[in-house]
Parts: sequence; C-alpha cells; structure tokens
Amino acid sequence: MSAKPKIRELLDESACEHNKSKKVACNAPTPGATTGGCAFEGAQISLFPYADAAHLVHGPMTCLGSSWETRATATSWQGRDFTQMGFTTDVSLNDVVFSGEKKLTDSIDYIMEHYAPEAIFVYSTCVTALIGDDLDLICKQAAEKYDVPMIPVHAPGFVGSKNLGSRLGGEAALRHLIGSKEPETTTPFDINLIGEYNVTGDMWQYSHLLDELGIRILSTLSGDGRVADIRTAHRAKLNVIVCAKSLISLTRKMQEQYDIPSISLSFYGKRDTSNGLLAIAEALGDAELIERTKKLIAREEAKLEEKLAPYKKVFAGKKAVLNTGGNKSWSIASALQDLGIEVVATAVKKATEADRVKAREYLGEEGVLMMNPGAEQAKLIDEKGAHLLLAGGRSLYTAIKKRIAFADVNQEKKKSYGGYNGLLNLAEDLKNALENPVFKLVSRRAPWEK
Amino acid sequence: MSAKPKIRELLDESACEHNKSKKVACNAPTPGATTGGCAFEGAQISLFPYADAAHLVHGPMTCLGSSWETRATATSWQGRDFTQMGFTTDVSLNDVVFSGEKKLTDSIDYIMEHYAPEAIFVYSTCVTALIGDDLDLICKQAAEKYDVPMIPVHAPGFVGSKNLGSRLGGEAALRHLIGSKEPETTTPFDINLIGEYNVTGDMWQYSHLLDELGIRILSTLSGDGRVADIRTAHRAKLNVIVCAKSLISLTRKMQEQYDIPSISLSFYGKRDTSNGLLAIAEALGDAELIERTKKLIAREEAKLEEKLAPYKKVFAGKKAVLNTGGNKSWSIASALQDLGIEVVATAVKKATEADRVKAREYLGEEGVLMMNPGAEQAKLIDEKGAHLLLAGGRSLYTAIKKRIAFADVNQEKKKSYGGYNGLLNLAEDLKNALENPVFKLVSRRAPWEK
Amino acid sequence: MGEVINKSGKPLQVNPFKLSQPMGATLAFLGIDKCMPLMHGGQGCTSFTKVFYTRHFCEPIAIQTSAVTDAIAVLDGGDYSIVESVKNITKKVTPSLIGLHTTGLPETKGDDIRGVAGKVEFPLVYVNSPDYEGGLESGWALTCKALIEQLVEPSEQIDVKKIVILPHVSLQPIEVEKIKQTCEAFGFTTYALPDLSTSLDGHLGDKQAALSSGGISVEEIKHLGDATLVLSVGDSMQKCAAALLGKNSSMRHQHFSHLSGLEASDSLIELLMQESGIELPQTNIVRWRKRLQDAMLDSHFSLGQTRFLVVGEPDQLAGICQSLYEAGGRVAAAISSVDSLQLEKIRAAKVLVGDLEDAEKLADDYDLMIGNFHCEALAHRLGKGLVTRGFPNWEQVGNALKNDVLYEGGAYFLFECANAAEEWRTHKAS
Amino acid sequence: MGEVINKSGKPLQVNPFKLSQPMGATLAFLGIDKCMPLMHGGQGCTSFTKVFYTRHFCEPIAIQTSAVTDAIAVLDGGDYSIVESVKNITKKVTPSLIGLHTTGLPETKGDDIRGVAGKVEFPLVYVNSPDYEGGLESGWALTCKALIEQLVEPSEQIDVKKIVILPHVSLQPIEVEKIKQTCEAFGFTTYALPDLSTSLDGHLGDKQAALSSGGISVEEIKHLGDATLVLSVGDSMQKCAAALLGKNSSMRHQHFSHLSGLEASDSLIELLMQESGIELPQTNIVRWRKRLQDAMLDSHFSLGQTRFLVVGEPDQLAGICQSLYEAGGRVAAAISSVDSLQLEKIRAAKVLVGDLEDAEKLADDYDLMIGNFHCEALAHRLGKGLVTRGFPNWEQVGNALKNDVLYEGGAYFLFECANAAEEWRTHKAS
Repeated sequence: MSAKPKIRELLDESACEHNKSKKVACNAPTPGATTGGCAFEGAQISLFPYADAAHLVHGPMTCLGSSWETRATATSWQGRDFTQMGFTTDVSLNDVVFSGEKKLTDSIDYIMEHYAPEAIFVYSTCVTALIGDDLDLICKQAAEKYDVPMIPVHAPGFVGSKNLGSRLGGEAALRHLIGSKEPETTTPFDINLIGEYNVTGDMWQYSHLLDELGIRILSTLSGDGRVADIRTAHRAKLNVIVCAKSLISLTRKMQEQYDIPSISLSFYGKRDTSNGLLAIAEALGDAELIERTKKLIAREEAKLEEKLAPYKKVFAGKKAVLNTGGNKSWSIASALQDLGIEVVATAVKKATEADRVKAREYLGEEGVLMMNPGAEQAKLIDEKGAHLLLAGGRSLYTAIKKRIAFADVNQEKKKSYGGYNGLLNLAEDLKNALENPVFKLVSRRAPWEK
Repeated sequence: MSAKPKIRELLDESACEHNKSKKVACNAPTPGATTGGCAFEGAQISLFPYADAAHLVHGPMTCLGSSWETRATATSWQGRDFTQMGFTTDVSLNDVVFSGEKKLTDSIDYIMEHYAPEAIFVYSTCVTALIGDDLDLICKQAAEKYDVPMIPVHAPGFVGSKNLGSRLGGEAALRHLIGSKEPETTTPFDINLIGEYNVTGDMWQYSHLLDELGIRILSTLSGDGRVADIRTAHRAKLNVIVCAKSLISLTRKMQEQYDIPSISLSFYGKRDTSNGLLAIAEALGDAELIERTKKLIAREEAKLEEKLAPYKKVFAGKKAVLNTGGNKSWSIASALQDLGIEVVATAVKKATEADRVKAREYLGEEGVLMMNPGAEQAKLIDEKGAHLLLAGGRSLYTAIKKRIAFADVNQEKKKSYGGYNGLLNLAEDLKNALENPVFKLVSRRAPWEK
Repeated sequence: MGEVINKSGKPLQVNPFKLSQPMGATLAFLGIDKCMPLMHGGQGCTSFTKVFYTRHFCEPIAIQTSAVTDAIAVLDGGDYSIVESVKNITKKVTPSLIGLHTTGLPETKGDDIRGVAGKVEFPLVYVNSPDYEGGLESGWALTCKALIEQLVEPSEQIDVKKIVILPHVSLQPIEVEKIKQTCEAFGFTTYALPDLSTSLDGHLGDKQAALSSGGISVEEIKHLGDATLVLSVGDSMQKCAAALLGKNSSMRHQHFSHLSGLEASDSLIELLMQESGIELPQTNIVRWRKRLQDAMLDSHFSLGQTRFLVVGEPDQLAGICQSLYEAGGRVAAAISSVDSLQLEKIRAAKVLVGDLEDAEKLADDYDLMIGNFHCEALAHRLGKGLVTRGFPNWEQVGNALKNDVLYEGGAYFLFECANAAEEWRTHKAS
Repeated sequence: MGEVINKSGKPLQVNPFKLSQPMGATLAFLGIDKCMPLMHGGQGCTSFTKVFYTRHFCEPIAIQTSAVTDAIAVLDGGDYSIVESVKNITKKVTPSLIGLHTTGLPETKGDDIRGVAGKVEFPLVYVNSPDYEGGLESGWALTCKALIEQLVEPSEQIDVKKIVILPHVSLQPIEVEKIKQTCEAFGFTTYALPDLSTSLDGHLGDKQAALSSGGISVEEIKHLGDATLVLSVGDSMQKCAAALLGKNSSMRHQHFSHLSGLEASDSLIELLMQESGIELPQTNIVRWRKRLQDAMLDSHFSLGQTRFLVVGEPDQLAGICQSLYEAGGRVAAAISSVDSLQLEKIRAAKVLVGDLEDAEKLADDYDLMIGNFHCEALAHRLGKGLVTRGFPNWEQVGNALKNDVLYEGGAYFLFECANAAEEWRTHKAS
C-alpha cells in the first residue's frame, strides 16, 4: 500500500490557503449538513479530460452511473473520445464478499482488447477500498502485460471532499506519469497548464494566444490532455495553475522534485485574462516575450471592446447582486465589471480570507460582502435597486419575487465564458437575462389569489 | 386563341380506349358525385417533374397552395429543384376585375431575375381562363425577351378531369417544345419515356437496365426530365408510354408528325417489368438487342428471386383481396402474384373493358372481378379466407372488422414499388402488414361494449 | 411590437404557405355534425382540399363538388350544378346540412348562390368564399358567420349556464376541447361553433361515415341564441360574435385575441370565475398554472437565446408569439399569410405579409422556424430547427391532438420549443 | 417473446445506463410530503444523486448525506453519523419524515441501521439499499416496502371507496397523476405510494422549500391499510403489494405488469367498472380510447417498418415494448439494466441484460432507439433516431410531464415514435 498517498498529509497541505483558516471544515464534513462532491468525484474531474485514456471506476453503480457524461470537457483528440464514455466494474455482492480483484483484472483486459487506450486510470471507490482490493498490484501487472501506463487512483469518496480528490488525482499523475518520459524537443517557453479542464473549450479561448506568443503548452492536467504529454511535464519551465487551489500541492511537489516554479491565475474576464497572459510572460522572464505579450493584450482588448460596445450600452447603469462561492465571488464580479455592470454585492460566506480580500478589492468600499447571502440578498436588491441577480437555482425565487432578471451561475454551460471571447458569451447571456420578460411575468398572481 | 388545343377534340381522342365504352363519364363529371382531380392538376402532374423549369400557376390560391410539395417526383437535376417549389400569381379581386396580365408579366420577370430557370410553364386556371388573360401573348413576349421557352398550359380545372389535363399538358409540350431543337447525337436505340413521372424514383428502378442494354432515354415526359431534352424528342425511334393512357393522344400525334411508333407498358411487378423491357427491345427491332435483353431479364429475375425467397416463405398460402381502380386492378394483382400471393378478387368497378380483360387474364377463372367492391369485399374475405386487403383508406374498417391485414394502396409512398427492386419494397411492406398485430388488436371491444 | 409590413412587395407568391378561403370554409363545415360540405367550383378545388385535409388529419374527409365544367361555366348561373349536386348527394346519404361554399370560378361568373340556395329544398347554408380574396382564416370566419346568420334562431331568453365559443381556424381540435372543458369546469354547458374537437380529433368511429362524424349539431346551432356569454377567440372571429349577438340583445360578449400563454389564460379563468361565482378553480387548473409557471422558468434560458421565425395565419401568430414572448423567446420575424388588424398586436420584432421565399431571405435572423409542413424542406436546407405548426402538417401524425393553449398547452408548447432549440444548438448550429 | 439473456457476458459495464439502488430509494422518499431523504454513505453518493435528479426534473432536490468519512468508515457502526445527521437536519428544518437509506459503504462495513433507527427519536423510515445489489427499480421498491412495513397501521376496516396505487419507479409524475385520475373518475379516493405526481411534477411552489414539496403525506401512508383495493403497477412492486396486504386481510390486490397500450388500459378500466359498478366511464375516457385506436392505425404503417432498440428498467421496458407491439413496432432488442422476472414477458425479439456498448454492437439491428440521455451521443454517432425516455434526461425539459400510459398517453407515445421514425427515414436513413 506504499504507493497510496498519505491522506492526512494532503489534508494538511501547507500550500493550501483554504486550510489555514478553516482546517476543520476541510477534512470533516458534517453529517446531515454537507453539500458537495466526494474525493472520487474530485479525482475524476482532475483526470477525466485525458480523452486518450480509459477511466475505469472500480466500484458499485452509483459512482459512475450517475456521473458519466456530465462534464463538457472538450478535446481535440482524434481517436475515440473516452471522456464521453463510462467504464465501471459495477461490483456486486459477490465481489464484496469474495474480492473484486479478478473482475478488475478482467475488465482491464477487456478494455485493452476492445479499446486499446493510451493508458487506463483505475479509480478505487469506498466499497472497493474498504474490501481492500489491491489496485496497485493489479495495475502494476497490467502495465507490464500491456506496456501501457495503468494508474491506480486512490481517492475513495469517504476520504473527503472533491478538492481533496483533485489533489489525489494530481498525486496519482505525479507518481505514475510525470517524469516517466522525455519530450522530443523542449523550448525556453514550455509550460504546463494545471487545473484547466477545458470545460466547454475554456482553454481554447486563450491557448491560441499563448501559441501566437511562442509559449508552448507542453502538457496539461488535464484539459484537452494527452497521456504522453503529461509524462513529459517535468521538463516544463513553468507550471500555470488555472483557478484550482486543489492542485497547489502538486505544483509544490513538482517544484521540489523538478525545480519548476509555478504561478496561479484566472482567465475569467478581460482584466484577469490580460493579467494572466502577462503573468506567464513575466514568470518566463523574457523581456521580448513580455513586450510581445503587452502588444497582444492591447490588440485583443481593443478588439474585444469593439465587440462589447453594443452590450455595454445595454448594461449601462445596471446593477448586479452576486451570490456564489469560492473564487467565483470575485472572478465573476471582475468579469461583470469588465462588462460595465456595477456589482453592488457579492457573497463571501463560503470564500476564503484571501478571496474576501480580493472581492473587497474588486467591489471597492461601496460594495457589500454578504456573509449571510440567503437572508441579505433580497433586502440588498431593494436597497441598491439591483437589476440582476446571479446565483444558484434556489435563489431564482428571490429574483422573481423582486421581479428582476436572474442568471443561474451553476447552470449547465454549453459555451465558454473564458478568455476574451468568452466574455462576449457571458455578455450575450446576461443581455438575454436582462431583456427576458419572464422574471416579471411569471410571478403574477393567479386570478384566484387576487 | 389559336394556340389553345381544342378540348372537344381531345375528349374524343380516338386512341382513348376509355372513351369508347364510357364516353359520357369521360367528359361530364356529375355534380355532387365526383371525385378526382381537375384538368389543371393533370397538367401539373404531366409537366411538373421538369425540375429545371419554373412552374407558374396563374390563378387564385387554391390551385397551387394546396398542391405544391405533394408529389415525390425525384430528380437528378443539380441546379435548384423547382419541383419542390411553388410559384403562383395568387390573383386577387383586383386582378379579376381589371385583368391579371400585368401581374403575370411581372411574375415572369421576377422569376427570370431571381431564379433563371431553363423554361417557365405558365398554367392557366379557372378564374384566369374565365377573365380571359392572354397567356399565349404574354408567354410569346416573355420568350422573346428572355430567349427561354415560355409554355402556356391551357388546362383550367373546369375543362375536365385529371386525365384530360395530362393530355393538355402533353399537348403543350408538343406544341411548344418537342421538335424545337436537334439532339447533339442520335443512336438507333433512342426512346422517349412518356407518362413516367419518376415518383419516388420509379424510373430509376429500370433506367440503369435500359442503359446497360444500350437503349438511350433521349427524353422523358417528364420524369427526371430536362427541358432541353424534350425539345429533341422528335428524333426518338420509339415512344414508350408507361402506365399512362392519357398521353396516347400525344404519341399518336407524334407518330403522325414525326413517324415515331409507340408502345404502352408497365414496370410494375416482375413479369410486367420483364415484358416491358423485352417489348422495348422488340419494338426497336434489333435481334442482338433482343438477345441481350433476354439475358439481362434472366439475370435480373434470378437475382430478384433469390432476394424474394424469404418473403415468399411468409407469403406462401396467403390470399389477398384487391380493391382499387383503373389499371391498378390488374397491375398490382400481377405484382402480388409475382410475390406468391394468391389474388382471390379484384375490383373492376372503375376499370375499362380492356382492364377487365387483363384482370381476368391475371386472376384466372377462379378469381372474382368485383363490380361493387364496397359491398362485396367483406363477404369475399370470409368466403375465400383472405389474409390481406389492399384498398383505399376507407376500406380499413372492413379489414379491422375482419381482423385481417390491410395495405393502403393510396398511401403516400416514400419508396418505389417499380421495376425488379421495387417489388422487394412492396414485399417488405406487405410482410410488415401481414405481421402487424394492429389489425387484430385495434378493434377489440371496449370494456363498456362487452 | 415591431415593424409591421402589411403588404407583400412582389407580384407573386414563391413557396406559399397561404391557404385559400374556400378551404377555410370547408373546414368550418366539417365542424358540424353530419354535414356535407359542397364546394361550388371546378372539381379540382374539392379534390385538392379533400386530399389536403385527409393527409393533415389522417381521417377521411367528407366533401363534395358541384363540378362546374366548361359548358356550365359559360352558360349556367350556378343553378344546375348546385341543384344537381344536392340531388346526387342526398341520393346516397342524408346529411343534417349541406354547406355550400364558393370558389373563385362561380364568383367570377357572378353566380347568385343566395338565390339558388332559396330554391333548394334541403337544409343548406351558403357562403361566398372566393379564393381570390382573404385566406383560410377568413373563409372559416365567413362560414361561421353564415352559419349563425342562417341557422341560429333569434331569442330573448338567456340560459345563464350556457357559453358559446367561437374559435379561430388555427385552433386544433384538442385545443377547442380544452377550452370547452375549461368552461365546463366552471359549471357551464359549452358549445363551440364550429366544433372540430368532436369531429376531426382523430378518433376511430363505429363505422366509416360518408359525412362529417361529430361536431356541433344543427339543432344545437339553432339554439345558440340563448347563451349568456359568447367568447370569441382570434380577431378573425369578431364579426361572428357580432352576428351572434344580433340574435339576442341580452347576450354578452368577451373577446380574446388568442388563448396562449399565462396572461391570456389568466384572463379567461378570471372571467369564468366572475361569471360562475366560483372562487377557486378545480385542482387541475390550479396545478397546471403552477406547471406553466415552472415551464416558463425551465425554458427561459434556452428560449431567451433563441431567435424564432414564425409563419402562419394572423390569429395563430398572435398566440404563438405571445407564448414565446412570455418565456423570453425572441421572435425575429412573424410572417403572416394575409393582412389583418391582428398584425399590429403580434409580439415580434418584425411582422410581414409574405411567403417562404421571404422566410428564406431572412435566414440570417433566426435559429428556429415555427410553421407548417412546407417549412420542413426549407429548415433542413438552411440548417434551422423546426417546430411544425399550422395547416398542413403532412409529415407527422397526431396533429389534431397537439395542444398549445391555456396553462397546460402553454407548458407543453414551451417545452417543445426549448427542446427543439437545444437539439438545434447541439447538432445543427454551426 | 424472443430470446432472453439474463446475464451480461462481460466483467464490466461500458457506457452504462443502469442506475443504483440507493438512487431509487432516494426518489421513492421524494414522493413523500415534507420528507428529507438521508443517504447513509460517503458524501459523493448524495451529491451525485442530488445533481442527477436536479438536472432531470429541473427542480431543487431535497436530500442529505450522513457523510461517512475515512475514520468513521473504520471505527463507527453508523450510529454517530446517522444520529448526528438527524440532529443537524432537524436543526434547520422539520421534516415529516427522515428517509434513511444506505449505500454500499455502510453495508460493506455492516452497519446495523435498523438498530440505529430504533435509537432515533424522530419519525424515520430506514431501508437497506446497497448499490452493489439491484438497481434503480429495486431501490424504489424496497423503499416503498419499508414505508409500508414501518408506517402503515394494521387495520381490519375497509373503505370501499379507497384505492392504493403502487407505481414502479419509471412512471413519471404525470403518469402517476393520470392513473390516479382514472381511478378517481370511477369515484375512488386514490392514493399513490410513493407519489411523485404532486412533488416532482414540475410546479412553481409558493416558496423554495428545503424538503420535498408535495407527495403523499405520512399521515395518509399510515392509513393506507383500509383501502378496498391495492393496484400494483410493474412487477418490481409485487412485494410491496404483499407487504401492504399483510396489514389487512380484507384488502384485495390486482397486479398490472404495466399500464401501457390498449390491452392493459382496457384491463384497468374493466376492473374499475366492476369495482365501481359504473357501466359507462366518463366521456373523456371513452373518447381517448377511440383516439388511441386511431393513433394505432395512423402510426402502424410507420412503426411496422421500424426496428426499435429499447433500453431501460425492466418494468419500463415491458410497457414501452407492449405499446410498440400493439401498433406493429418491431422491437429488435430490449436491453435491461438488471435481471428481472419481467424480462420473460417483454415483447421483443431479443431481451438482454446489458449496457450501451451492447446497444452499439447491435447497431445493424435497429433504426430508432428509445432510452435515456446517454443514448443521445450514441444515436447521433450511429445515425439512429431517438426517443428519449427514462432516467436521466438531462438534455430536455418537461420530463415529468411526459405521459405514455393508458389511452391518452398511449396515443401520444405512438405519435411521437412514428414521427421520430419518419423524421429519421427522411433525414438520417441511408
């Protein structure tokens, strides 16, 4: 069992800012008062976008049955897209009693025979972890048999939250893939994108700009990723963490092992995208590159502003209340401001201290940081005369009672809001929300309620 | 008005067998007891398949509004398919009072400007014929202006039946198109297909066989037809009338004017298709061609029989009652027999004397020729133990009361029943009908009717 | 409401979806029980119409033609063919009513059908419905008016529990049924004129009838003059309502431009509550309102980013566009078959009288079409989504049972549109 | 009925449409008014389930997790996390019932949830529903049985006007409503257990509740023991019926494998006529039967030439395949998520337990698929038509209001299938 990461160690991950202030919440969910996914889900999120690898879930039906085909992680992989497929051993009572190891081995054989993926990620789950199936051994044997990476992912749901699972996913990649192969060539501007999953093609909103600047994405964890590429990640000059605190432990270890520095940034909104591009250039430390980057940013911002102009007319004077969690509390706020929408309040109940600082920075002294948004938001809409509420589905009721426009920040997205062009998609969606009469009409009283 | 055909003369068309026995029914529909379309519809049917020509209906909305996109006449024309378009002047009260000629001229201009067809057929209708709009003059002027054939089609609905309209359509083609252009080359085996409209691609079920035999389809009236081709029709060696008595007057006149002999045949069912191919070869009078044709027939029949074998198992011992009109009374019967289905009765109420003779020929002495099918068919189903009723939609009730399979012979077809391969489609549809439990189940008594 | 262009700017129709006035008249007569519509004109008009409706409804359609021919067209004033038609029809069947309606041919000749009708000794209602005027909607409305004028007996009584619905032509049978049932839920005996909900609703009859099977009976029509309330639905039906009110000065009238969407449905329910004194409608109605509200919210995100083109009859357009509007659907253009006062009220960025060539020219403006069968080829060629509505729909079965009105129909309509939009976005949008 | 293969022939599931037993249990608890389902297991199972149903129903879903963690997984017998969960839930809301159901984790540990339940001083029903056994259907049925066993009070009385429906898991809310309404049309007060028709039918509530909103009340469940008749629908519900009959020896039971198609609908109506003594059902029922008959005829030509693949839960398959069969639809294969006695009765040329990889292997055998959201990508890739049915349907809205049962639903179902088949033939068939 030596290959399994030490959970406690990961929970105490020093680079995790979140932990500093709220250590307890991080590792002990409250029975009967917990929302959010488990470690298994987190591990899947961080590794699933490798479309050239099969992802085999060793567990009963809930784990995969309810979760496959849920994430629109786009890929340019030309082979069969395994991110749109589900593989599971679907363990039965028999397996629980007599071990599921045979079934797992057979399943790996089946997948290799029928689909010949570039690798197989084998995920343990609560039940198979508890019955002690030896994934490490099975994967090792299979890897030898097929000469293809077989990566055991030890993130059964019960070890903790989604965040922890993502870390464990990163850990598995580090242990079994990163450094196992040399790149054919290297460039001075090779980077890894860490924590960018290319959901709805977010990555493609800016990857062509990196390309134009001469910055090469050596590998990703794991948006539009390839197994062969992540194996060479140890040769990158820089790790770029995209909106994913959970992977800080990975980058810290890569710094320790391979001396790769890392930066953390966001590509959400105009300012953050520009800042992010510049930060990469600066971290790579090439003066000419920095100059090129500044020019590109100026060009892209000008192009964007031109396209945004008609939207900004619609948004002029419009005020929004934002009720979401984590880094969205400031990153969406920033994007809204880029669109010319005034953000009069944002929820920081579930945000870290650092997020709150950032939120304050973006909203200014006038802005309200809501600590109890459920109770506060309705009042603030009235007080501030807000036109738009951005929140999770449950808050829709508040919006229609106040007869103002609503945008579901958790809505299943089909198009990207990332990078410069994504901002146009956000603008379009918000314009549609503001112009939609449904919020005023739907709550009109029934004739029998008058 | 000299260009208009003489209606009375067409009605008395000597080559029309139908007329011989039932002259009155042919030219005087009974008010309150008439079914079937008008002359305008007939003209449209015979000319509409020219997909490279625009078809402009000069009349009020009923004429075109209810009739376009109703016939699946397939075309291989690569340009915009005008058979799937509708053009109409949609005359208004104003036009009725002050003449619709200006509107018609403008419409022709509009079509030429926007669609540049190879020709325009201009159809007169009851109202515009009655108000006396001068189609001949307008077409003549337009033809000169655009140097493109403009064909006035004088078949307003009130002149008579669909059949008559088809003759008038043929008449218009003869007067304005046929003989107006020389073919680039000729062959000894050039034929015209007359009355084949390529509905659901019927023509393509056998045209490749003609091609293989070295028989060239010089032109068609009008299945998958081209305006340029029909203009050269006078150089054909043979006119082949496909299941269309209404066009016998046209072929007779072509014989008189251009000395082209004609034969009349059907491509429905195996035997008729074989007979038809051989008849063409024999009419062309080339011994080698006849030999080739016989070989081809043998080959095709063998191929067909092989494919039919599994169907014939299903059909073995199955008996059918056929209730339809005209030449279908024997042509469908013949096809059914080709499938191994025994036809125990066929309706001849609406058939000509010649059709009745043919029906008797196909059915033999045992077969019943129904003169009053509405009353007879139910009784015959019982007496003969029939398994299948082929009839129009109204007879469905008879089938479900008798709990036997039903096939609607008027059903909008989407696939061809023509030629050898079409017989397979028919076989498939009849197999589906025979195996469909709906006919037995649907009329089960309601619980409250027991 | 946006720009309105009341006239087509070209000499012809290219790919028309407009339908003719006599066809509307036929359909209205098919909403009368045991009626035989008799179309006065050439035999083709009738044949086309019969096939047209047979294919739309998947039902046998009762209709006869006066089969005006060349000779008669010139010589006769309509007498012969009409009188002869009635004689021949009644030889075989015994209709409760013959519905005589004209096409352009006899109207051009100037037949005096009123005069002829007077000579016919058989229950007959006549209507002038030349196809060179109006369209489907007006043909239906003219016929309904004629039925009222020629059949309804004047009255001074009022039955306080009786309501008459006058539905416009584009309301499908199930929609008329739902409106009737809603009135009945408040205790009213409800009649619709015409009433397709019991004739062309797609039911297997006991036998194959040669006449229309179901619909409002002639006897019932005669006694419509004592209803307490006349509800006209669709602006085309206003004159019918006026005609009916002319039969009894005590009757009251309420008009609805359409009964689509939350607002219009609320108005009807509010009226019925007032009229009946019932303060809380049946559970089912209350429940469906909540479901429509939820449907509006569930579909708003999808509809709010979808641009629609709607083609159809004016009254139909008014309802469809309002339903879409309420949930945020963006109607880039509504194309009407004919001009109508209704056009001014349609919720669309642009409203025009036109054809499918116009729809094609507007191709850049919309994602999804709503219209009849003829839109199918166009939508496919242009890569647009399609929700099929209106006459004809030859490609699909079950048209008579497609309900878009009131709370329930509104919910299903929004679901269908949102699902079609998402399907389009997933598979067709570039 | 054709060949039946009761076991998948491979070690794993590839592209599964099977769903787990605890998810079925959750859904059953959501059919109880003001219930809080409490899933005992790791937090992920609950999170996945919540998102899964939220997206399917477009509704907020009430559910909580006992959030079993690493430490507890090893040390605890379930006591701590369950007791603590109840404490934390009731701090914020006051459910009428807590619905405790297990996943594989605590079952593997061997938690004694019955024992723990005994210690909880709050209305609670527990059910063992490990996800390494059974599937959605059995999870729902086990829960229904637990509700009966633990809540229904034994009785010796009979209310001759009371019927209890026990619907299988795949019946959507509107379908349960239609079945209830049909019984009510014969004068019976009707209860469904569980009852999604008033909780997850997609209605806008007065406020956003943290508990299930609607469904059968706990009080009503307690008193189900005096119904004159128990109607179980779906073979998975037979044991529930037996449990309920155990509460009162005078209750009678009638079982329906499904309520799809003409024959099954007739059986229900016949039973209700006998039980009520009513000889002629309401107009609406009579009318819809005629419409279903007509729908069968209108769609038979299209369905008769269409080969279907149907994937889903066993009881769902039985209904869908029977509906198709009656109108001539050819089910080339039905793929079931799990084994069931029901499989023997399914109208299909081949019935197998399998996954969507099996569906892919059978690609040559069918034209149109009927199945859940996961079929979408497959159908698109293979160029097949698709009618979406079953859990989940994340692509479309209005799922809860899709009615396929009895006369009315049967008619609409056939129309939808025939229209999808023709659409496929026109645009996708090669």
